[in-house]
Amino acid sequence: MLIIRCPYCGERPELEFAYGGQAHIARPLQPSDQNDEDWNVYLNLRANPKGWHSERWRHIHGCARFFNAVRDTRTDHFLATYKMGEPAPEVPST
Amino acid sequence: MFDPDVTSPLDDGSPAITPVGPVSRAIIRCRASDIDLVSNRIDIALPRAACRSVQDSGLSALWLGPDEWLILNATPADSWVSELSARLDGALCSLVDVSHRQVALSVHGPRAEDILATGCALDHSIAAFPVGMCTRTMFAKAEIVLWRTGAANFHLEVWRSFARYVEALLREAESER
Amino acid sequence: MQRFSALALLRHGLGRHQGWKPQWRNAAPKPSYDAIIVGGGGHGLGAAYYLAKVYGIRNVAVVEKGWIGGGNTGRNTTIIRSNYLFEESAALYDHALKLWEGLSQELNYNVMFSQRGVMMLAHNIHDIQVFKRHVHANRINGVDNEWLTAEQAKDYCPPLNIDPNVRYPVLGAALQRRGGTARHDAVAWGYARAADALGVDIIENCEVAGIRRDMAGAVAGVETSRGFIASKRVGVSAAGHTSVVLDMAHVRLPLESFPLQALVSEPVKPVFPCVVMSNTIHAYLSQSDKGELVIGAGTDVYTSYTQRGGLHIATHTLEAICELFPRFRRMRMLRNWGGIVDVTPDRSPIIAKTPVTGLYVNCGWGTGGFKATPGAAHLFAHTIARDEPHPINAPFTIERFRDGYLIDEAAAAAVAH
Amino acid sequence: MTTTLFRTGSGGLIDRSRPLRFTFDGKSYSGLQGDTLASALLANGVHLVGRSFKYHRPRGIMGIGADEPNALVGVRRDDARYTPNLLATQVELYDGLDAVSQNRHPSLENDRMAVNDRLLSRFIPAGFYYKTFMWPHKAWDRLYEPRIRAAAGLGVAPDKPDPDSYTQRYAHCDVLVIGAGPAGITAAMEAATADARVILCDDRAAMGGSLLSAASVTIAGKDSSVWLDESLAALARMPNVTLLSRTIAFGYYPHNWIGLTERLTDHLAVMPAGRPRERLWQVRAKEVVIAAGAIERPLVFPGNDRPGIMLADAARTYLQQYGVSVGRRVAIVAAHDSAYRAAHELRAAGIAVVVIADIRSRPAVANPPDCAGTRILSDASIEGTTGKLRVTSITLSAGSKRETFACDTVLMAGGFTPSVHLFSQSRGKLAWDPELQAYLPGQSAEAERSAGACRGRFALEEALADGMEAGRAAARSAGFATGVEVHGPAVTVSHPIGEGGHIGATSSSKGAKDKAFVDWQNDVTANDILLAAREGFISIEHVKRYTTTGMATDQGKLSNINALGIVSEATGRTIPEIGLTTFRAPYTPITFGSLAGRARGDLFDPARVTAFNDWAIEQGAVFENVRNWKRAHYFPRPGEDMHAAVARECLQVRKSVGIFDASTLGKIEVVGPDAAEFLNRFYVNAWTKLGVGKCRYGVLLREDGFILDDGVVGRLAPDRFHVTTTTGGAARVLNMMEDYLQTEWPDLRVWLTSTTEQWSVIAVQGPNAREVLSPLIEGLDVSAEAFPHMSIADAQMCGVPMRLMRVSFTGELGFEVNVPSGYGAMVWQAIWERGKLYDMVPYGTETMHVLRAEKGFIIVGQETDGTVTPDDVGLAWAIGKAKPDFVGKRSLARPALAASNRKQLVGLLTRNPQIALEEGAQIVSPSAPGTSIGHVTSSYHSSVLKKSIALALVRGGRARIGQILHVSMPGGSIPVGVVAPVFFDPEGKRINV
Ligand SMILES: Cc1cc2nc3c(=O)[nH]c(=O)nc-3n(C[C@H](O)[C@H](O)[C@H](O)COP(=O)(O)OP(=O)(O)OC[C@H]3O[C@@H](n4cnc5c(N)ncnc54)[C@H](O)[C@@H]3O)c2cc1C
Ligand SMILES: NC(=O)c1ccc[n+]([C@@H]2O[C@H](COP(=O)([O-])OP(=O)(O)OC[C@H]3O[C@@H](n4cnc5c(N)ncnc54)[C@H](O)[C@@H]3O)[C@@H](O)[C@H]2O)c1
Ligand SMILES: Cc1cc2nc3c(=O)[nH]c(=O)nc-3n(C[C@H](O)[C@H](O)[C@H](O)COP(=O)(O)O)c2cc1C
Ligand SMILES: [Zn+2]
Repeated sequence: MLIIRCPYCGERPELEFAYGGQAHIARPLQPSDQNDEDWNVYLNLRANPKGWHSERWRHIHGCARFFNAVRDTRTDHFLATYKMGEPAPEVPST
Repeated sequence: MFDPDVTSPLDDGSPAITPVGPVSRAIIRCRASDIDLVSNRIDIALPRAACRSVQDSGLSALWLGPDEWLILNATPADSWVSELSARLDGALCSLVDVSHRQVALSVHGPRAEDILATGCALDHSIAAFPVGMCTRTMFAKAEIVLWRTGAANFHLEVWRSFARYVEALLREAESER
Repeated sequence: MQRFSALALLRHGLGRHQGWKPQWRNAAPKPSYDAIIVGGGGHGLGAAYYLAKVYGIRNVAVVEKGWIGGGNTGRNTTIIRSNYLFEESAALYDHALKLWEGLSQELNYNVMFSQRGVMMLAHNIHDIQVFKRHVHANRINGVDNEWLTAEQAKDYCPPLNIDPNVRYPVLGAALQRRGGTARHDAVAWGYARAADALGVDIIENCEVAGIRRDMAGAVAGVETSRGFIASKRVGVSAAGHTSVVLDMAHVRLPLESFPLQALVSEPVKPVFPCVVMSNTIHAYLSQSDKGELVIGAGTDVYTSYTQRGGLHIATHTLEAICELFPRFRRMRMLRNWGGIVDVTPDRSPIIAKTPVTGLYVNCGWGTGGFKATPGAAHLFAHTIARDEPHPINAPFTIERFRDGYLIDEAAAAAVAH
Repeated sequence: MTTTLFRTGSGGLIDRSRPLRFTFDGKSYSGLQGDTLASALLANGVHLVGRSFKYHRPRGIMGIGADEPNALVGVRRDDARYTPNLLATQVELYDGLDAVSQNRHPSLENDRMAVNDRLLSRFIPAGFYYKTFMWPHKAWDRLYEPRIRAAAGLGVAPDKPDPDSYTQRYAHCDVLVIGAGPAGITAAMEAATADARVILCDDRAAMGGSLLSAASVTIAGKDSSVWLDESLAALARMPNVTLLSRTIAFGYYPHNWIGLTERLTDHLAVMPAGRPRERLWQVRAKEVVIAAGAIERPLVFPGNDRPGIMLADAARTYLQQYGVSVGRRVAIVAAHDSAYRAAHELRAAGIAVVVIADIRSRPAVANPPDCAGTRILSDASIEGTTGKLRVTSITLSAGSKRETFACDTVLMAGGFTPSVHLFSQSRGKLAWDPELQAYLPGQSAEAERSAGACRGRFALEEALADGMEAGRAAARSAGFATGVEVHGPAVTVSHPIGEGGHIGATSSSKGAKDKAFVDWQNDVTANDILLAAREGFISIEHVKRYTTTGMATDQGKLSNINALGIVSEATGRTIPEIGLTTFRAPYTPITFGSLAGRARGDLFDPARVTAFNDWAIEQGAVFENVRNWKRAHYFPRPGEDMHAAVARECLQVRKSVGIFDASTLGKIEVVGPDAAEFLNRFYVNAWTKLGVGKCRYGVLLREDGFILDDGVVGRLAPDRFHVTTTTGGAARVLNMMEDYLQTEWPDLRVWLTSTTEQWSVIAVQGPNAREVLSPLIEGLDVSAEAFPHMSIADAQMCGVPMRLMRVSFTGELGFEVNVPSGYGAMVWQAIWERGKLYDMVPYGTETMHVLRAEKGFIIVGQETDGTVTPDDVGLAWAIGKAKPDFVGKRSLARPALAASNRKQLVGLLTRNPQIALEEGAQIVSPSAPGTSIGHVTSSYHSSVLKKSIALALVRGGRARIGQILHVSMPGGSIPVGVVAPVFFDPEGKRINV
């Protein structure tokens, strides 16, 4: 059970959260202008790094907010969690 | 006309776990920039601090999220939310009556923290969960709102259809030796 | 290859077993190969075996970053079945199931394929509808699968609790009698030994760290922790690590890697005759030949390479097991581990060419690729050898995600494994 | 009562005034309060307690705790409470305890399967089963496998549902200390003194760890037992300390989340009412101190598994803690100085120590305890042992001399292995200490530190000081100020624990005739490991899996390190080069029950019921589970089956009126000035023009273009919508809405509130629906003109607020009455009473399904399955054509979704109207009977139409209307006519009245 720091509520057990996949993927403003290839990238292609990963979580059974996090997928340790709209923190090079 | 005899899914209660009588409830949602205006109109200051509550002349405002509050009215009336709604006319916010969406239980007494710890993963010690703190969280497989109203007093709100489940688990915890 | 048999055991027994040779050579990498398989799991080792055996390409290396069979092949609940809904999937998994049926003899290695039957429990009306749809679809596709009433299910699996008054009563079940389990380790070792005997080099402790491309962009070989190895054909069969390996060739696949857990109980005398799966309440269970109850749990919700998972996932599974089998409540969990499963958007695998010439991929098996091992390995070998897919794996492309030709078993049925 | 011959006259922590009776394999014995089953058996001279897994060799008690590999027993408390595979060393004795040995037939003394050992064992080495049983092919299933299975397994699984209950709790602390030996106790004390919230847990019944067996030791000038009692009492007095004995830390999970199980009743003769059997603790600790001690190591030599051969420090502990002498004539084989301490203490209790055979040239410490009078051999080689059911002699050689010593016990002192299991589970990196010849905790991965013997601080004085330091450091890291540094208490010991140790097989194992065991429980010998290496299994992970060493219930606590040593020697690599196998939870096996906890029966998963549940039960409704909800499926009258009940319900709804509980539908109130724009972007439909007071059927797609959900959306005000979803989709849709609002369109001023449970929903459907309802409605004209189909309004009913929707899923005139849930039962009753005038029937979900199928309305999840687009099911009309975008729109243009040969929804009619198709049945064209072109999604017998009807998805279906297709069934195929998917009132006349 991960302990996740909600930027609003503080540290809470994973039970209260829903995972939201890779962060910082904006839905195209005009989807109909996208060709199949680009739309595929938006729809299906997600980073799957072994290392630092920017991802979304939602404190669904808490304040209900989505927020972003940077987690190391090798250890599950979080570098940071931050509110939607805030800039992503500098990610260590390794 | 509010009929206080409305059926509650909850049982009569036990030493540490008792149902809380009828309450009127509303959810208010608005942006941070409109909190003051909304607060003025409804006569209670919506708390801005995360997981904190405010109580004022029979009303309680519980912070559920940065744009969401649960307002409880201990003197229930069917018309209350529509009256509030009239007062909020023109304000940028959402007000929705949820009086019947959920029911409330009180968990109290010296074992209250222990009983809650059987199903809720939060730290209920007074330092970590002081009087006045409130939050949505999980109790076993049900979502609840947990609000500490006194050192040995918790007010627990749960959606109606989950109430029997939560109550039964709490009772079982209470009866454990 | 030294033949394995009861007689050989007898003979070597008299010689105090001093005469046994290594089951596969501890090969060092040669400078170049006709084909390289990245990943020494069942799928990779099998692909090398079929390349040599069926397609005559024997100058092959399997490079494995750790020890062979140490990936998901060595950590799965070994459920084998082929009663999938769509004809594309049914063809794929039944191809594998047919190969399983002769695999021990083919490899001269007892992989303990045990056709004890796989039973999937229906707990609500929706389940019944879905399973019956499977039974009908399977029949048309020539795959065995039958509907059982709750009583018939209990006859087949006596420990099952079919009390109608439980929270999620058993309303019936779909049974594939040809389904079952196999010994996971033996699959890796059996393929390794047979491939080795045909000349394949199995190179352990050799991590691929880069994919070299020639001027034209085609594959030229792999950079490894044991140096560069040249080959114009590289097949990647790296399961949870596929994204990491394909990144080296700048190929992006729609994959995410999640922790998936399993656990075993202490060994007990035979008590559980078949495989039981309950998708609705998230439990699956069988008993191994050694006596442990082998239990699969769910994936965690977040991507991770930690090869473990949260305690709440395991407890959730055991709640379901105890509810279905109240007598197992006093049994004890002996060991709990995790694997890393790579999942595609439609939860079906990819066995295909990639946009890079000479680079092939077999991945996306998620929570259910052990059962496909011989079939997928064979089809992957075919794809590499012929530079084009076999008709059975032709639908399992990368492009289907772009074009929408999904093979979405999970969406259609909410069933996995 | 038999006398307990091997109990010493005094000493130990047992209560000599409280004798207890127990039985083992049906024979009665007597023990004392404070005994374990193992100590009580030993006190009665019983060493033989089990048979080994594969060879069925007689086996005795080897250790004293969690590391025991041999003494696995079944304990039967009563008919329903049987537990297999318990360690006798952990089972606390209670009066009446009934234990049985396992894996033997017919008896422990006489086990038929022992032929495995005598005759077969040379032909069944490690991994033999991979090499044989392949011919003839068929024999595997029928012959070989059943035999292998019958031979495998240890105990017998319980055959009755477990009557005990289990509980769980979460806990939070600043410092969790695992292990209450000297290091753990001082750590807890230091952290607690700094005001940290401390939990101290220990696996055993009594806290104290190695101090419980200390002899002639003083700490801070007091006898160690006095120091221990005072320390524990002081801890118990502190309000910020929780002491948990009988509590094993079994798993170290990420972010300092630790799993503990506490045994609450297994040690009691009479179980108190209301007390669960076990409690699972899930502890979230700011800091963890691991003080789990060390595990003694056995020696690998030929014949090292006979009953009576055990660990030396265990024997010493049986003596000091339980007052039990493990034998009369003891031989000690040694690679560690602790042998001399054991010899000394045993001799002091009057036990004859006939020989100490040290495989080293001399003890490591200069002054080993005085053992004058005992033969001491150095550079000894252990040649073998004899004895059928108990060791009777040991043969040793030193130099050229070979000597056999008669004995009834052999003790092994192979050294100590620090218990790094939990540290390693936390993903801390182990470091090989060449000096200590042990893996020790290195770099931590969590907020954690180790102290005492588990990090190689073996001497008591060191362990105490190390614990203090760890406790202080942990408290500091958790944010507490610690006082001035004080040193650990002064300690005097009569004998230091000493040094030394051996890893791997001893020299005599090679080529010996008798087996030299490495893993006692799984019968893995030194030769098996050498065989594995010979066959190319040189990775330690392969060795483990090929030989199964370390895979038994003890998880190699005694064996792993020796296996490593043997592989090291066989492959010429050093131990750190080889590495270790992975430590995994649980540290010792833990019950499924404790993990499942209270989630059983009704509490397994919340059963959600509506306000009308009690009423429906009274009416005899049969229920179905839909997700967590209980929904009334149908309302049979006496003598009716489902078919009859549904036929009647359907007819009556179409003829007069029916009442239906629709409360489980999801409801979301969407509020804000941009609400219509939001819905435009979210649903496929166009919403801008929907007038206030009007409803519309909405379809929701996933971003990949497939149907996710549907429902009716009503506009209550320009800025307020009442959105309904499917029962199963409620949470999913709300979550998806929030996702788009919060992350894609934060500019939209829209807020969502779930009102699913605010409203009870009573659907009243049928030609008489208006007649039933209108007298109860206040403040709303519900005439056809004033309140046409697809209207919505707030009004009152029976004096309470009501939100009325005129909608119909049946094709009849229909209303959905939404009232606050607390009033639901009252309003329902009022409608029910009034409905009696019209013979109103209650109907359930099955009738609802039939009625809607007659009308060709789809059910998401039945007609759709996650691979279906709006056009596939004839809902293309719902799409707002002028909208530039909505969720899923772009994906609909992808080649596969726009293809012409997709499956489309059609109706099917069987030629024989009495034959109802089976849902899920496959559809084929008569010209190609082997290829499925679709399937039946819904099929019912319609009592209204007096024929069976079906909906189906068929490839190119709409173009096939009018054709005959076949539905393939096991007994042959059924011809069906393809028709439009509306069977009843296609013009919708009945709705618009
Ligand atoms: C807990 C669990 C339960 C499961 N249960 C079932 C089940 O019941 N039935 C079923 O059919 N399936 C099941 N599965 C899925 C199944 O295990 C896998 O789909 C299957 O084993 C995959 O085999 P593989 O050979 O493709 O992958 P693996 O066995 O994982 O082999 C991939 C190999 O690639 C190696 N590798 C990775 N990166 C590199 C690199 N850079 N260089 C060199 N080598 C590399 C890895 O070390 C690994 O050995 C389960 C999986 C898990 C985790
Ligand atoms: N095997 C031995 O008995 C042994 C070996 C070396 C040293 N010593 C002595 O031990 C002392 C060192 O003290 P120490 O405090 O480090 O160790 P300790 O052995 O005295 O105490 C460790 C305690 O931790 C408990 N424990 C272990 N794993 C546990 C788990 N997962 N969950 C809960 N409890 C668990 C054990 O039951 C034991 O009570 C010295 O006096 C030294 O002489 C004993
Ligand atoms: C089908 C199956 C059965 C297993 N049975 C046992 C067992 O009886 N004892 C055991 O210790 N481990 C057993 N394991 C687990 C392995 O020890 C190990 O945990 C697993 O292969 C994952 O490797 P790892 O834990 O080293 O990462 C089994 C694994 C599988 C896949
Ligand atoms: Zn929050």
